[in-house]
Parts: sequence; structure tokens; C-alpha cells
Amino acid sequence: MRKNLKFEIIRGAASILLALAVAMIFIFIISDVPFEALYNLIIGPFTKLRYLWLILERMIPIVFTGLGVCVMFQANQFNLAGEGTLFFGGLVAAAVAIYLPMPPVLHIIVCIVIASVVAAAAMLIPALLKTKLGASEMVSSLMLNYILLQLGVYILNWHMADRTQGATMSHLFQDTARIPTLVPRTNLSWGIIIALAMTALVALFMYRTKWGYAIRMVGQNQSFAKYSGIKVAGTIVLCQVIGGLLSGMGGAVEVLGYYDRFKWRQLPGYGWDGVTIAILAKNNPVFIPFAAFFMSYLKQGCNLMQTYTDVPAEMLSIIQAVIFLFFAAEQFLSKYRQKLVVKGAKEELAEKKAEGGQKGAEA
Amino acid sequence: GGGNGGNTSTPSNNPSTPADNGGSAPSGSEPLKVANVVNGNLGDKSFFDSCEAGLKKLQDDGVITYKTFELGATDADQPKWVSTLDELSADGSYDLIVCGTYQMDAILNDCAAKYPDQKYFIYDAEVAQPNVASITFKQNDLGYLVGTAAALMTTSSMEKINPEKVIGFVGGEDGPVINDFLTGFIQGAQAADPEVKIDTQYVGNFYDTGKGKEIANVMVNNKCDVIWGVAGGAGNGAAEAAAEKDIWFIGVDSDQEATFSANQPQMAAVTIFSGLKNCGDGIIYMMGKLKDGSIEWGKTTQLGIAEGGVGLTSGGNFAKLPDNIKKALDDVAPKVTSGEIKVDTAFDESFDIKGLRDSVRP
Amino acid sequence: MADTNIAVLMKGITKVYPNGIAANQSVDFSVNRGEIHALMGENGAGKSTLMKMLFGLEQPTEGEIIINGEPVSLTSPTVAISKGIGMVHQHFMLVPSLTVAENIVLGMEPTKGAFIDYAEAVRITKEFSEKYNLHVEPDAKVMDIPVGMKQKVEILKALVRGAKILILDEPTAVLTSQETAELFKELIHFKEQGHTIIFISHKLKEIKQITDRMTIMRGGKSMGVFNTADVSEQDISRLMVGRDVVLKVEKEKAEPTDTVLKVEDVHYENEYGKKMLNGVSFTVRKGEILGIAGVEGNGQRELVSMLFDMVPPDSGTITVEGQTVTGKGQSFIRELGVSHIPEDRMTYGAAGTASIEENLISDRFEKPAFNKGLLFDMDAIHKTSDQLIQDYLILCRSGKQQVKMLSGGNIQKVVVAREFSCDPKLIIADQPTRGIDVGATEFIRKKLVELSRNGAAVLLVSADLNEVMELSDSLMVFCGGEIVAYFEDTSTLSDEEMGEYMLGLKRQSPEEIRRVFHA
Amino acid sequence: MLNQLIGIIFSETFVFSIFRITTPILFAALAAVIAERAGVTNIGLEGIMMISALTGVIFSAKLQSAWLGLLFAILLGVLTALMIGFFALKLKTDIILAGIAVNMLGNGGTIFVMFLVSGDRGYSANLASKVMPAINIPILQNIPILGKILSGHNILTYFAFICVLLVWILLYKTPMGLQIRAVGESPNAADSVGVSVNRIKYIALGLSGALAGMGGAFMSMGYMSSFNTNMTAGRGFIALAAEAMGRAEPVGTMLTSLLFGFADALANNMQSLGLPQELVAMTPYVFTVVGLAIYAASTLKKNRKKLE
Ligand SMILES: Nc1ncnc2c1ncn2[C@@H]1O[C@H](COP(=O)(O)OP(=O)(O)OP(=O)(O)O)[C@@H](O)[C@H]1O
Ligand SMILES: Nc1ncnc2c1ncn2[C@@H]1O[C@H](COP(=O)(O)OP(=O)(O)OP(=O)(O)O)[C@@H](O)[C@H]1O
Ligand SMILES: [Mg+2]
Ligand SMILES: [Mg+2]
Repeated sequence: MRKNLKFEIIRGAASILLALAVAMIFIFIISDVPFEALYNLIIGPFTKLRYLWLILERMIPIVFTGLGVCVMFQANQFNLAGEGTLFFGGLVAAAVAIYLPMPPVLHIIVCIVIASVVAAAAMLIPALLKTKLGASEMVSSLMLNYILLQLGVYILNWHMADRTQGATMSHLFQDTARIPTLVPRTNLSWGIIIALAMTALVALFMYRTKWGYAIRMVGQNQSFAKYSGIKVAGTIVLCQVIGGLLSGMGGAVEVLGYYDRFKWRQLPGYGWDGVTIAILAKNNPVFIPFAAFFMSYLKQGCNLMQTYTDVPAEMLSIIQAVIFLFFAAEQFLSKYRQKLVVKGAKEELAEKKAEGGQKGAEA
Repeated sequence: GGGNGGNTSTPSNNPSTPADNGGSAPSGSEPLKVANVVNGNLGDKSFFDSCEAGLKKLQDDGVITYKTFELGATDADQPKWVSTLDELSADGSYDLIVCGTYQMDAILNDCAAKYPDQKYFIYDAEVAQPNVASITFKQNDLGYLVGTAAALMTTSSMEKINPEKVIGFVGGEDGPVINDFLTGFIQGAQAADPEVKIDTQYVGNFYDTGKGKEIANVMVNNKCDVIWGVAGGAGNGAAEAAAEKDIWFIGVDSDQEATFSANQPQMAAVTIFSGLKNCGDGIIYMMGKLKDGSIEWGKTTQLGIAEGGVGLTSGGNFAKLPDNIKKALDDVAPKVTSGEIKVDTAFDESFDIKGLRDSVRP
Repeated sequence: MADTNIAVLMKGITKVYPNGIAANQSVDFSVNRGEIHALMGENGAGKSTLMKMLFGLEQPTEGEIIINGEPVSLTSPTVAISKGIGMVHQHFMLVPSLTVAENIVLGMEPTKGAFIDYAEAVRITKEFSEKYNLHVEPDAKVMDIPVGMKQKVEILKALVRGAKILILDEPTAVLTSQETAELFKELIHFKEQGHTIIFISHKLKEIKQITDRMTIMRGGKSMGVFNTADVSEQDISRLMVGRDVVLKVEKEKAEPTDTVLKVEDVHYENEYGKKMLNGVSFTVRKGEILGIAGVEGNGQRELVSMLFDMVPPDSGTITVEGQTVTGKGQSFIRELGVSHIPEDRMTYGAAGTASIEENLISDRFEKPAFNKGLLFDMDAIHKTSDQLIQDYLILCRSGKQQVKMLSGGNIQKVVVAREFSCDPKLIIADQPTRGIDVGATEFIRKKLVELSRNGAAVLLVSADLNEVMELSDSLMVFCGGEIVAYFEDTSTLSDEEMGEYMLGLKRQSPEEIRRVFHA
Repeated sequence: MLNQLIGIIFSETFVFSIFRITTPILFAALAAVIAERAGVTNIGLEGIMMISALTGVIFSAKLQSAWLGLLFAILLGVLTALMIGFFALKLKTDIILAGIAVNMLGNGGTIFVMFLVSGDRGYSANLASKVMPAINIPILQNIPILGKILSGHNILTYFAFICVLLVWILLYKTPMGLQIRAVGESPNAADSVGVSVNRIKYIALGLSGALAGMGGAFMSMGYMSSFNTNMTAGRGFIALAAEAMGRAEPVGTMLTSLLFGFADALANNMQSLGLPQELVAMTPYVFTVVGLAIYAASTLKKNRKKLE
């Protein structure tokens, strides 16, 4: 076990190095100041406290979608509608924030709750199609993304838009609904605390409640779960509903914590980011904030590199792609791992032999 | 090989440029250090490129040195717009930060308040802060001119023109800026000939060229013979359809006939003219005021037809317009400028763009 | 110098799987040309692993392989096939949606131009099928054919590829004894044609009947090579397990009382339209162990699935203590006090990637005893799991360990611990001791008897004739989806008589059979 | 309004447009079919299409030949797909993540490369790229209605439908297809007869890349005559849906792609009836979900009998 952890750390570090080496090739090709670029990419994000707040701020939505994906992937449900439900959750929260006057704090809570519930309800579509008809949740969730987007933009444009604004956006949220900032003079809101609290809750839910247990068992061995008396269909629905709930909540928290109006007219991409970090976190909610931090850190590094050197914006997606590709490579250094394993097995055998020999001698 | 590629858009900052205190407008011949924040991508052949071209010209003339920050156009990029603007303001080494679009106004509003010593230009939007100068364009006036021309074209005996009085408008999104163009377009067309019908359709984004083309094809089926594409890259799809179906296309923002003529002659051939929104000229105009000290911080400068902020291209295929249309345009333009012709704007909350749109549908 | 009479020589083979399991440790293995050589050993002894290396599916961590005197590096099955090695795997390696002919030519397809020459594939199949007297239907899809034919397809696959050295990994496990007898005839025939055969089986009688020599493995090591004629069945089992095998279970006479399970006139056709159950009726009563004997594939599996509502019967009723179970779901059935040791422990019995503890509570995790408010009562869970680990002698480091890291016997104990500790009224035990060592087998059998004597009803299904005959109080025999015999008392039965019933050669009168239905 | 709609649906131009709209989706969906049949989920189709769309434009401009452009587009498609294979099969990167990474590359990487090559960023104005020709089919074009519907399409449109046949032949009539299906269905079985599972998966991915590459090339060299950022606009994902709905059968997938093409064409026409663009834009996606549901329901009964 310990050996495994050690190996994982070595592998992680080595794959990051390799990824950076590949990224560096690109940087050297296009930049006149490659070392400066690299410095900005890697060290830059740690040079100012302000950057830390930015990193934390950008973690917020992807922690939620990442958690949602974790819950669904743990039950082996390949649902990709985090994207659409986050968007729609944000819209619903905005609507409540604008049109439903309420006292402070309560307003925020009501916004988040309604947004989460609506997003969760939307997830019933892929979930029920799966359990009732056996339709692939991947297809229906992908389509659901576009449906929610178009529906959301329709609602925004035809029923919520502030016509005095130059771009299509909603009216201003009531102040009571806005999530206050955590660090003064930054955009880092209390959303990060909510996100971390949700991480703890989801971890608790997954590992310390009967529902989480059922979800995990369904994912690990569905036949076994069914045979044990776990209600498989209900669990499949539950995990997707929770997935929707979390991403809807993420949308609400992001919108109320970062914006003063609802401004999205496309899918903001946090759903795919959620999938990425859930895979990096191996579907364990506890690791989600770390994976989200890593992703957010990387983006901040890229931004700084773009701001302070001559590396153009488009490079960033290339560098990110390369880093994720290598970072998630399981088989990387596999030969080395096999050697470790063989060595371990041999040691164990030798030990046993020694013990056996002793026992033999005693007898 | 590609070593110089990355530099063209980001000319090196002149390290000898002293970091000004940024408080007062720097005087004399010292070039200003400018940051150009693009909340999208260059290459739109539209106002980001136009603004970039204006800055480039100013740099070539030794008025400024500048660096462009392209931040991407997606909604997930929005936080990056905020953080970069903040970063550049905090950095303090730029004399002036230029940005644009209505998507940036609230962001700049906060940022400008936070950094009162930093000076900003915002184009195509308004920000009421004492350290910001705003530049807006009367795209509804522009729309009026284009609408006038288009309506007269579809009723004319020009080549490619059918007997039906129908023209088309391909919008990127059903949003205020696009609809501001549209408002003028419809009103101009109706004023020219009340029988003209206007088929308005939106792509839903600014990049799905395929969809732009399909929509334009549908318009051709609906008997449109003049189509105005106001949809960024997706508008090119409409131009493709126009070329294939041999009808007239009207460009937007930049001289699209010139752009197409490089490699897509068929599309250039059907582009009769383009409705321009001259961000670059606007920036140059404002920079002049900054240099001579006549700039009014905290105010909005509206650039219309008279200021050269909006207008039609007059080269290339424009010559093919019958004289009566050219004359009509010459008639209408001063009236619009003077306010004799009142063009509605989609920014007015009480204005019913949806009703207008549906009332003229073919 | 290599002995030219040796077809296969494996020297000092060690295999460590990526998970750290040393499945083979310095194994020496040699097979003479033209012999039938048995490879014996308990489950997990490393037989399949050794053979997979010989077939190029796995690479040895250490050691050397010499085929016909030539040292070889078997990096893939392609290489092994080119060396004349063919393997019939323990688990079918067939593509269900393809036809028999397509499966047989897969990887060596005859072509006409760029296309598969399907007619030629059928011709090849027929040719070999006739030559070796292995009858198959070339055009049938593999998913539609019976297991016996699948086994023949597997053998043909190897022969078509020109195998001179044939590895057969437990080929008879799914065959009827007639089919087995026929197969043996063919094996002798191959041997006479100069083929070399490596034969893996757990059935000692078969081994005695057909093989020339044998290698016995235990715990990943070779225990030596023996001439089959020189060793008795008793010797073999002692070598395999390491001690004398006593499997006699002491039990008092059963005193059955109320009916718990009642199965009445159940019919079932499988997805391919084959009649798997044809009017089955029986009851199981409190305090008795009712055994089901029969060759695999005669409807036992379908019956057991049905009792646990995994599939619905086409007609007929199944009740437990008067309550219908069909369509009610597994949690309802468990609520009624039914527990079930499934045949396939890694599919139904356990979640390999979950911990022992999580596996132990899978049927009771929703009970108030394990929940405090919304959360699990972790203390209660730990306590229960530790207690079960202790009571059922599950060998592990802690309850947190992943189940798949346990040995087969211990995995089975985890399943048994859960199923026996829930105070069951009815236990459906499907192959409860399959593939586990003697100690654990004894333990599980004792527990089963103990539970039944304390009032549980037990339905026992086992492919191991000795097990059903010894453990059951009464016994029914399944053949072709029907009950063909019922014996109230098992103590006087003989193997031979049972065999005749199992093969359908003999059948009791309907009146005699109806005795199993106590209602 | 309904009458108007029915009039549109039965018009020649409408039917003609269905084929045009379906073409890129069909290519990508067939790409998904081949990959899926070999047991790999290729979620990077969108990225591959983008990369190929750009490649086609660049090479057709530089080499002044549409056909060479197409060839290179296909080649890059293959290489990109093989890269997914390398990471997923060799380095065991999660295949979904590998696909997502390729989509990222397709997004930013294309802008970057286009800028390096031509100085263009959003749209390839400076590249004198070529387009694949449209084809009039001699006799067919003179048949009244059919001629207008079936003749005059881009050569790649015809090829997309020919590819349905080719993929079908490949899967069901050739040794490679047999091996692809075997590998996808039971890799162990394939392995046991000496069929190298990874090799087949690489080949399937390569073919998948080639098809997606053609889909991308059609976007920029047939549908359009230039490349612009993000021009595939989600067609790669639609293709995945079409493939799943078509149960990875070439003909079924063609039908579901056509269904999507029909729904999209319908949506394009519904706006001129005055319906809100946003709601109209939902049509194809709603069609897909409803179609999926109906199809799943129809196969439900058969699956219920299976012993798990
Ligand atoms: N699929 C698997 N993956 C990983 N490890 C496994 C797997 N199957 C078995 N093992 C490990 O292999 C070892 C031996 O298991 P196996 O069941 O073969 O032993 P066994 O000799 O049959 O044990 P027992 O004496 O309990 O019957 C155990 O340590 C087990 O954890
Ligand atoms: N792929 C694998 N990965 C890890 N461990 C494995 C693997 N295959 C087998 N093992 C382990 O290696 C050991 C030997 O297994 P093997 O299949 O060779 O046993 P066997 O003698 O054939 O048993 P059986 O009689 O059940 O077929 C077991 O402990 C098994 O669990
Ligand atoms: Mg006309
Ligand atoms: Mg074995």
C-alpha cells in the first residue's frame, strides 16, 4: 500500500515533468523569452497572494461539477450533462435572485436550493430514460446539454433580459441574493467555502451513508448490488439526480458569487472541466479540490504567461491538453512499477520461506 | 521556423518607455504605452481587428506602443477578462488600457473604480467613471443606410434581383447590439419602400458558418435577393450561400469584399458593399483628442455617420449600384445625422424589436 | 542436450502478476511428445497461469520455455500458435455474436480478393469437424449453441491452427458424461496421431482414465511428476492439498416441519427460445437440506436465478412462506429471510474492489442497527464485520482490505459469513464449496448442517456429486429442465444409479417424483 | 403555419439540404461506429474534425490542389486518432480524458497553427484554399424531382453515403472487420487466437480518424470554402449520439444521422415562421432524445430475458 503511494507520487511528478518538457518544446518554438514564459507558467501563480485568490475563485464551479461527476461515475453512469445543468442552475438562481425579494442570507439559500432542485429534476431525463428504457445516458445527457442551453438562452432573451444593456443579460440581482466576497478587494466569494463544505458533505455522503454505499456498490459491481437487495434502478436515478443537484448548485454559487447579472449565453465549459478533474481525482470526492486547484493553478499560470510574455493565448489549450494527457497516463513508468512489484513479491516469498524454515526447525 | 510568428500581434514593449504616473495625459512626443484588451479573439475581421489596425497605425506613426491581450470569447473566459484587466491595472505600467464591447462595461466599471489613477478607453459600450472615456457607434444609423440600400436594390432592375420585394438579415445572436443594427435596417428598408419584407433569422452564435449558410439558403428559398450578414464568422456562411445562389450579400464591420477578394472571388463578387463600424478610426480619433488635451474623461463620445464612426464602403462593387440608390443614400445620410430622420434603437427598453421584426416578416 | 522426445519443457518459471501475486514460483514442467499429461492442483495453484505462459498470453517473470528442443520466446499467442501450440481455455474464448465458422477462422480468415471467403470458412470447419469427429453447426451463432458444442468449437479452433501440442484447461467441467466419453475417444485418437495433450481437470477419475503422467501443483509450486498408473486417487488429493482429505460430515437425521419454499409448475424458456425449465414443482421444508443433483446446464442455474427473482418464470408460482416472490425484488426476498450463496462469487457474491467490511454488510446496511440518523454507525459496522471475520475465520489483514486481494477460499468465506449470519429461514446454496480448499469446505459444510438443524430450510445445488449426496437429507435429480428423480433418503444411493438419472437414461415415475412436492 | 411547414418539407431544396447537413455528421458518426465496434469510445471526434478542417484548407492552399488537401486532412485525422490510441492504449490514459484533450487541441491548437501558417486568426482569409467539386450526375440530374434532390451535391456528400456501404463491407465482409468486431465484443477471444487486440484498436482508431478527417475536410472544403474557428460547432458530439442511437450499425447510424439532418433542416426553416430561434434550435436535440427513447423502448423486451 505504502509502496503504491510512493510509486503514485513518483509517477505523478515524473509525468508532470514530462508534460512540461513537451510543453517547453512548444514554448521554445514560439517564444523569444522561453524561460520567462516557463517561469510565469510554473512559478508565477505563487508569486502574489492575489493570484492565490484568483486560483481559489476559479476552482469554485469546477469543484461542484467535479463532485457531481464523481458521484455519477462512481455508480458507473457516464452522464455528461454537468455542463447543461450548471448553466441552467445558474439561470434559475438568477431568476430567483432577481424576481423573488427576500431577506438577506435566506435569499441566497433559496436561490441555491431552487437552482439545485431544478437542475436535479432535469437530470431525471437521462436517469429515467436509462432505468426505464435502457437508453444510453451518455447520448441523452449530451443532448440534454444543448436542450438546457437553448431553453436557458430562450428564457434569458425573451423573459429575463435587461433591454437597456448592450449585451443580452438579465437584470441586476437583488443585493440580498449576492454571495458576499470572502477576501476584500477580490472576487473570491464565500462560494469557495460552500464548495469545500460540499466536498466534505459529498465525501461523507459517499463513504458514510447508506445511499453513498449503494451508489458505490452499484458502480463497483451492479450484479452484486442487485443480488444484495440494493435497489439498482433507484440508485442509478439517485446518483444522477445528485450529480445534477451538485452542478446546478455550482451554477448558482458561481453566478451569485461572481456576477451581478446572468450573462451566460453559451455552455461555460465547467462540465467538461468537471469530467477532467474527476478523472484526475480518480472519482474520489476528497481529491476533487486538489485536482481543481491543479487545473485552476495551471490556467492561472497560462494567463500570466500570456500577460507577461509573448506566448499567445491559443498555446494555452495546447499546453493544458499535453499536461492532462501525460498526467493521467496510468501506464507511464509501468516497467519500473513492475520491477517494484516483482521485488516486493520476491521479498515476501523469501520471508515466508524463512518463516517456514523456522517452523520446520521447531517441529 | 515559426519563431517570429508569435510576435507580430504582440510587438515588443519598448523598455525605455518610462512608466508614467498615468494620472495626467502624458504630453509631448513620448509614445504612450497602451494595453489592448480583447475579450475575444483577433481575426474576427470585425471590430477587434479594426481596433487592432487603428492601434497599429498609431504605433507606426510613433504615437503609441501597444500590446494586445487576447482573452477568448467563451463564457468560461469571462473571469479571465476580469482578472486580466485587474492585473494590468494593478501592474500600473500602462498609460492607457483599451477594451471594448458591452460585455466589458460592468467589469471595467468595477475595475476603473478600484484603480482611479489608471486611464481607460472603452469602445462600443459606456462606462460612467471619471477615468474612462467611452466611444459608442450608432449602428442603428448604419443599419438605416444599409436597409435603405437593400430595399431599393430588391425593387431595382439590377442583376441578380428577382421581382419579389424580400430582403434578409442574418444575425449572430438575438441580442441588443445585433438588434440595434436590425432596427435601423428594418426602418430604413420600410422607409424606402413599405412593401419590402424583411426575413430576420439568427444563427445562435458567431462561429457556426454551416448554420449561417443554411439560414441564408432558406432565405433564398423565401425569395430574398439581398442579405445582410451581421453574424461574425457565421456571416461568411451567408456569403457562401449568396455566391452559390447568385444573390447580393452585404458585409459588416470591415470591408468584406476586400477580405474575400484575396481568395474567395465568387464571394467578393456578390458582396455589394459593407456596413462599417470603424472602431480603429474611433480609437485614432480619441487618441488625437487625448494628445491635444481636449478629451473629456467620464464622457461618452458617440460616433455616427458624420464622425466616420459608421458608414458604407464605397469602393469595389458599390459602383454597381444604380445611381438612384446612390443618390438616395446621399439624401438619407445627412438627415439621419441631423436627426431629421429619427432611427429607433434597440437599447431602449420600451422598444418592441420583436413586434417590429414580426410585422415585416415575409 | 535437449531430449528430442520432450515436446514442452518449462524451466524455473516464476510469474508475478502486476498486483504482486506470485502465481508460479520456480516451476519445472515437462511433457513428452505424444503423451496425455495431466496438470493437477487446487484452485489457484497456478495451473492456468502456467498454461497461459505456454500459450503466450502471459509472459514469465523468470524462466525458460523450450518447445521441441528449441528455446522460444512466446511473446503472443500468434507466436505460440506458430510453434504448434493450441489452447482450449478454462473459460470460453468465443465471440458470441459471430458464427461458429467465423469463430474458428478468426485471425486466419480465408479470403477471396479482399473479402472473407465465408464459404471456405464453412468448408474448413466441416472438414475438421469430420476429420476429428467433433460435430458442430458452422452457420449457427455461438450465442445460440449449447455449451457442449462451444467446447467442441474451442477444440476445433486449436486444431484448425495446426496445433500439435494441445492444452485443455478443464474441458470437461461443462460436458455431460457422454460428451466426456466421446471427447476422451477423440483425445486418444489425437494421441495416436502424434499430438501431445496437456489436460487439466479436477476430476480424479477422468485423470486416472485418460492420462499417462501428471504434474501436481500446490501453491504456485510443482509437487513433482508421477506416472498416473503409480498413484491412487487418495495419493493425488494428498499431494494437491497437503494432507489427507476427509469430507465426511456428521449430521443427525433431519426432522423437517413446515414448508418454507414452494415451487409449483414452473416453466422457462431462455432468450434463445430453449426450454430450460419444464414444469418443475417441489418444496423445501424447515430443518431439511434438499439437494439438487444434475449435470450443469440442465436448468439449475435458471431455477436458482428465479428463486431470487433475477429472472421471471414464464409460468408457475414460487412462494416463500406463502408469499409470492416473483417480481418482488431481491430486498423483499431477503426481507422474507432468504439468503443465497451464488454460484459465481465474483459476479454476484462480492464486489471485488470493495472492502471486506463493505461486502459483509451489503444485505443489511439499511437496517437501523447500522445507521445513526442519516449517517452510518461506523462503530456498529466495524464491530459486526470484525465479529464475522473472527467467527468465519476469514484470513485477512483487516476488514478494510479489498476483497479481490483475498484468496478464493477466503472470498467465499466472506460471502458465506454474510449469508449465514442474517438469521436465514431459507438458504439457497449454489455450489457453496466450489473451488475452495478442504479446510474451508469442511467449515462451510458444517455451518450449513448446523443452520439446517437449527430450523433453516436449505436448498443445495452442487456439481460435486459427493457433496450433494453426503450433505443432503433428500435429493432430487435434474435433467433437461425437469425433475427426473427424488430420493427421500440419500444414505443408500450409489454413484452409478445417480449417474444414470443425471444423464436421463433412467427416470422415476411421475408419482415418485411428485413426492418432492409436500403440499 | 403547419401547411407552410409541410410545403417546406416536401420541397426539393429542403430534401437537398438534408443531405448536405447530414454529410459531416455522417462521416463523424461512421468514425464513431468503427471505433466503438473495436471497443474504443472516441470522444475526440470534434477535435479531430477541427484539426482536419484546418489541415485541408492549409494544404489545399499550399499545394493548390483540393485532393491533396483532402489527403492531408485525412492523414492528420488519422494521426490525431492514433495519438488518442497511443495515450489510451499504450500509456493507459483514460480514453475519455484523451478525447477531451484532443478537443482542447482542436479548439486552441487550430487557431495557433493557422496563425503560424497564414497570419490569420479567426478565419482563413489569407489562404487560397480549394474546395472539393460538386457533382452533377449525368442521367439522374434530368429526372424531374429526384434530379434536384440527388444530383449536384458535393463529391464528399456522395462519398459519405458510399462510406456507409464501405464501412458495412469492411465490418461484415472483410477479415479486418471480423477482427474489429471480435476485439470489440470479446477481446480475450481475439487475443486467444493471436489477433493483437491493440493493433486492431489502433487500426480502428486510425480509420475512425480518417472518416472524421473527411468530415472535417467537408466542413472547410465543401460545405464552406474556408476555415474558421469553432466551425464544427458540436457536430462531433452529435455524431456520437447518432452512432449510439444507431447501435453502432453503419446503416442504422446513417438513418439516425439523416434523422438529425432532417431535424436540423427543419429547425432552419422554422425560424422564418417566426418562432424564437432558441426554441427552434432545440429541435434536433429533442428529436434525438425522443428517437433514442422510442428505439430503446422497442428493444427493451428482448433484453429483459437475458440472464445476467
Ligand atoms: N482477480 C484477481 N486479482 C488480483 N488478485 C487476485 C485475483 N484473484 C485472486 N487473487 C489473489 O491471489 C491469491 C491466491 O488466490 P486463490 O483464490 O487463487 O488462492 P487459493 O489457493 O485458491 O486460496 P484458498 O486457499 O483460500 O482457496 C490471493 O492472495 C488473492 O488475493
Ligand atoms: N490476471 C491475473 N492478475 C492477477 N492475479 C491473477 C491473474 N490470474 C490469476 N491470478 C492469480 O494467480 C493465481 C493462480 O491462478 P491460476 O488461474 O493459474 O490458478 P488455477 O490453478 O488455474 O486455478 P483454477 O483451478 O481455479 O483454474 C491465483 O492466485 C489467481 O488469483
Ligand atoms: Mg426582389
Ligand atoms: Mg485455472
